[in-house]
Amino acid sequence: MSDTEPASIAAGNSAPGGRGATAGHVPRAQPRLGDPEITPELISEHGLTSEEFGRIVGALGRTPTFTELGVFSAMWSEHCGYKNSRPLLRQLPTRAPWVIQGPGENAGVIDAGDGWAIAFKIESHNHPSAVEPYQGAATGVGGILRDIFTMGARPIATLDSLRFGDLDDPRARYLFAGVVRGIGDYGNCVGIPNLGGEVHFERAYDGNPLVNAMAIGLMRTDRLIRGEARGVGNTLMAVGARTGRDGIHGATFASEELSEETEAKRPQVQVGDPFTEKLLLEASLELIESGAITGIQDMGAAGLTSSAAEMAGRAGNGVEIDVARMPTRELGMTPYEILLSESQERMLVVAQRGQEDDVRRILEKWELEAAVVGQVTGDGMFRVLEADTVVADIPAGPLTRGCPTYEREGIEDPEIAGLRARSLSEFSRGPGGDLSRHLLRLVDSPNVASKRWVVRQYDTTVRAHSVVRPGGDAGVVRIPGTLRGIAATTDCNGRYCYLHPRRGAAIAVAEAARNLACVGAAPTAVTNNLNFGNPLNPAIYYQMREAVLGMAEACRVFETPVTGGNVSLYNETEGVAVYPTPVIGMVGLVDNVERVCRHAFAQAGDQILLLGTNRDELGGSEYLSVFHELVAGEPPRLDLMAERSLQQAILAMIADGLLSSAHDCAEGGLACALVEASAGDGAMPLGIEVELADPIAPVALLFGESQGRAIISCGPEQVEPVRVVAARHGVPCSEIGEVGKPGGRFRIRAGTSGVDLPVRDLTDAFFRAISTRMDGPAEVATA
Amino acid sequence: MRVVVVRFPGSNCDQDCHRAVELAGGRARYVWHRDRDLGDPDAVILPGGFSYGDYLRAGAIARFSPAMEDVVRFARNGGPVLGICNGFQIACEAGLLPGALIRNRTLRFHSFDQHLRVESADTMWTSAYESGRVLSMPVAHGEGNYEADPRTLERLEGEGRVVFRYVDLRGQASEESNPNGSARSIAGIVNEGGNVMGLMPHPDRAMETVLGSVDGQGIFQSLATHVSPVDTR
Amino acid sequence: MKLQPARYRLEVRVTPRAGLLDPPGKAIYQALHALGYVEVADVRVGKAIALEIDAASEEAARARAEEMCRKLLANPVTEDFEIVHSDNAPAAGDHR
Amino acid sequence: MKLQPARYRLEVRVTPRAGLLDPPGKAIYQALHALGYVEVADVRVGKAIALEIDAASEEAARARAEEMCRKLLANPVTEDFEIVHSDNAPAAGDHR
Ligand SMILES: Nc1ncnc2c1ncn2[C@@H]1O[C@H](COP(=O)(O)OP(=O)(O)O)[C@@H](O)[C@H]1O
Ligand SMILES: [Mg+2]
Repeated sequence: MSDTEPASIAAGNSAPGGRGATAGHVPRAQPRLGDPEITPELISEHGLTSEEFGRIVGALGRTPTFTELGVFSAMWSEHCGYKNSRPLLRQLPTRAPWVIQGPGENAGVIDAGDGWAIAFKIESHNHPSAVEPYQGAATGVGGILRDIFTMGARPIATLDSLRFGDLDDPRARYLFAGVVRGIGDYGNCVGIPNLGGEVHFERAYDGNPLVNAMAIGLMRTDRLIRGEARGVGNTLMAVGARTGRDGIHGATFASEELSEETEAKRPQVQVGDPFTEKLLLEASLELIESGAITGIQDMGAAGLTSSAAEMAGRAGNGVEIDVARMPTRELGMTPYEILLSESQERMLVVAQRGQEDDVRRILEKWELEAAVVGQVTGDGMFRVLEADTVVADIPAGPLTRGCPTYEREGIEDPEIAGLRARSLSEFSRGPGGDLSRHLLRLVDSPNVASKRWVVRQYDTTVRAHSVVRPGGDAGVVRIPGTLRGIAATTDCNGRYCYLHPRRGAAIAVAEAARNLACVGAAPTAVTNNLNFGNPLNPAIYYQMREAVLGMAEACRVFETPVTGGNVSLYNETEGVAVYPTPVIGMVGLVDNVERVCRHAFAQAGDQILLLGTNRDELGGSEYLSVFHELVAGEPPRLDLMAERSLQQAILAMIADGLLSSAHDCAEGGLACALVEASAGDGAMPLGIEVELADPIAPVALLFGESQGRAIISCGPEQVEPVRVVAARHGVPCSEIGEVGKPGGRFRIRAGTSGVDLPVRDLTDAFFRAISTRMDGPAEVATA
Repeated sequence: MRVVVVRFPGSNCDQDCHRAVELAGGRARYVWHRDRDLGDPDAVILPGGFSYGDYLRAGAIARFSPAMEDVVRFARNGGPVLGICNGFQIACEAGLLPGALIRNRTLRFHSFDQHLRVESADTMWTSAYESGRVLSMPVAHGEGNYEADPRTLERLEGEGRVVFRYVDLRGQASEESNPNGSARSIAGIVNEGGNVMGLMPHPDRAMETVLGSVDGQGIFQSLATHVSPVDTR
Repeated sequence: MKLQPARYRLEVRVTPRAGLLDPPGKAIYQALHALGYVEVADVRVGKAIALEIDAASEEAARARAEEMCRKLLANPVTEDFEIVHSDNAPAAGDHR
Repeated sequence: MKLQPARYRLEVRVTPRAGLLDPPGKAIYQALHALGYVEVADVRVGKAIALEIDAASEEAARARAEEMCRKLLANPVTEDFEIVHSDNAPAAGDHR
């Protein structure tokens, strides 16, 4: 039998116990020998409620086979089915004239002008990383890269947003070291530069780290391809790596809380092979270019099942797959295993009928395999055969769209409301002690400190287009052959979101947009990763709902539509949830990469100005956490219109070439932002002489985290023009000081107290904080 | 100057090298490792990346690629061959250069801007620099720790074949300024004939001001001068 | 009487768990085939760790090595380990 | 008469040459000491490569494996190799 021949249809198999057919179709799926019996226990082990099971029986018109149960379980898991989040996600703005592809595809796509389009998306790998940090993180990067190149875009940058427990805890260090190494090894080998990200350390993430990876790709607009199974009679081909027993039920696994039992699920660990990924990347782009295929999708979470079902669902077609034709790595794999395997570096493509050999030829050039595994059908069924026995026969519509969604009740946890209401005046009153010592201690906090230890493990310059590398406010990568650039950042302060989810999420959007503005990029669109606990808990559902509403409102104001994202729920350990962490990944466009602005002070004699207003706000600050081990108070207020004006003012100043530097004020407040601007990349820290006149207690003035502020610097002759631009945008602008000499003194006067230190003392602490903590045994644990 | 950039499965700096050649006024062309036909180039570049994943040893498998036979022949006939990063590793594995590159001292992948000192401006790869000049360019590797037996090291030093050394901002070589543990802070060497050079740092990523450094230009300019002394463009 | 500790040489083998993908093994397998060694049916790549340990007895040395494997040398999620060999080694002084 | 080939399992060990740097070995040594295993006097880390080879005899399999080591598996500049073990393996079919 020729390999291009569609799998033979198992005719003549009558339906077992055929109890009324759906849509005139005769169900024929048969249980396999050795399949376990469908019991209530088995159903609940598959993460399905009895009500959901009832729906399945309704959709099939009969009891599912074991294989079918596995398929439904994966497709109706939170990860694939968005049961608890879909209604909320509808609140997000998704449209704008520049959005080419909104949510629902492998990645969002926006127009970048001149025939260029940008595909980008963020994805979580929290649970796999908790179990095996290195492989969990590595395969997370692999998955998000595939989401990009299956759109027809060449990946040009990655970002990573990470959360771990306290770095003083050896387990947190082990996870941190493994995750960073995993992200690095994978992206470095594929050859995609890292452009930025974030790392936060907080007890709330003990045992349940968050690993969110974002990727950005670039393509010509006309190369866009979708994950659709179009054209009845076209051929389904599996390309790339072979299928093994890796990660079976990863999608359901990702939708469960972590517990002692999770340890026992270890065989699910997926191992990444970045070399194969690199070949698959090149082969996929060549396939798309060749026109031999009409659709392509990663076999990611829930593997072949979700890729085949989703492709069928999007095109309104059916698919028929013969699992006996899937190239496997191990002998004796059952249909259940083949359908649910999450082996990495695999793709499902829809080849134009008759062009299967072209597909094969391209894959062969890249030393990869391609196998015909089925075809697109017109009957709307997701049908799976094992040689000539039908093992699953499910209407694709209910499978992909029939997953019940739940709008749950959300009630704020009164304890958190109490924390928010707590007065903080006792902490900000008075001179605040030795502010120099305080600042030294604060820049030594891993949350504030330089993330150089991380970034140095990532190739940030491969492809030779990285204009602004990680370490500043946002990364910038050039569009090859042009002067234009793409800027990107990820942001989220989990503490703010914990104390006030709606405002916290809005702040995440505002901070991301501000970060982009500071490099000179116009904020354009958003991808997001909703990391929350168990949504069945009303207090968690409340956080989700509020966060989504806050994100939606801010995205509307900044005109940054949400083009995609990911939901990761059940991030809990022993019943304790992580902080609500709606990570924002935002991209922006730069007109001329030669004019980008950086966060570091550039030269002695430049004037330092503050845009925005200092307020007496310590709520949710790093200062409170470090000095009082307290996460409490109102997070900083947010005035979205003022934010927008601030960002537009900064963009105008950069466009006019007025600025030497621009830097956002975030964790650690004004004082820490000044240290960061002084430190630069560490090669030549510059001193400063700053005087603050605000009538605010020094501690709050230096370490409060008021929003809507940026520190800019410029030559003395630019001060006036800068003031004019600020005034035009209605943005408060105050001259606060001057940049000093390399290695000079770092002075901030605030009323009668202040900071006065050699700048190198601060920058040494800033750069060494993480490496000092990491140079222990944990690091070689997985050498 | 007409330069062939060999692409191996897993090469990821092929485009960077291509662009670097063109920025230096040359013409670059890719040769897929299986196609082997180098044509008649003025020089060959083995680019960076992770050929075959570098799972066994960096460069170990790529060395057997069909194109490498032709590259070795080309080099033995005096043809200029430049191995950058993974290309350096491949050149060592293929015996075009002595020694080997093992895991970085820290066992970590390193990526940052590194200072280098030009140890010898007397090669066809470095004639555009002055000896002793301190350059800055990105390094990005996990296995860049250059090792060779003591006799080989002595020979390399004695014959002026250590071309680049890792140094600090002021040009001093020390333990601290040695990013990966390389013997004698060696960053780049040439073969006996001087026509094969391997280096771990990335001149291909240091060709444009907007990317932070133009210190890599000298290598490509030197090559251009060497291959067409009259028309240096 | 105090036992005189002796030096033992142990050889630990750490291998990827059965069923898990082994990218190095796969790459080597393919390279060997490309070189004409088509008789190679499988390749798995692990680590060979040679330890020199001062201990009161060979059993004691093995017991400690096992502990080290569990704690540091092998990743229990992805790797199996085995102490494949141990013997008395001439105490030649520390090498570090 | 044609000899019926059988499948042999061989264990190859590739180790860093004595006297040469062994960064993983050094790091593990330090980590073990940091964890309190101060009785560890030396650590060397190499590769354990398990091969399954179809050959007419065990000697033939060994001879081929040795060739593979010389050609590909070990770098003569920095590494030594040794075939530490070989035995008959049930031919279970190719795994790739
Ligand atoms: N995990 C990471 N990966 C890459 N870059 C990172 C990572 N964490 C932090 N960075 C970089 O370090 C810099 C500072 O990060 P952060 O403190 O979050 O800045 P900001 O407060 O301006 O968002 C940014 O350039 C960021 O991209
Ligand atoms: Mg941030």
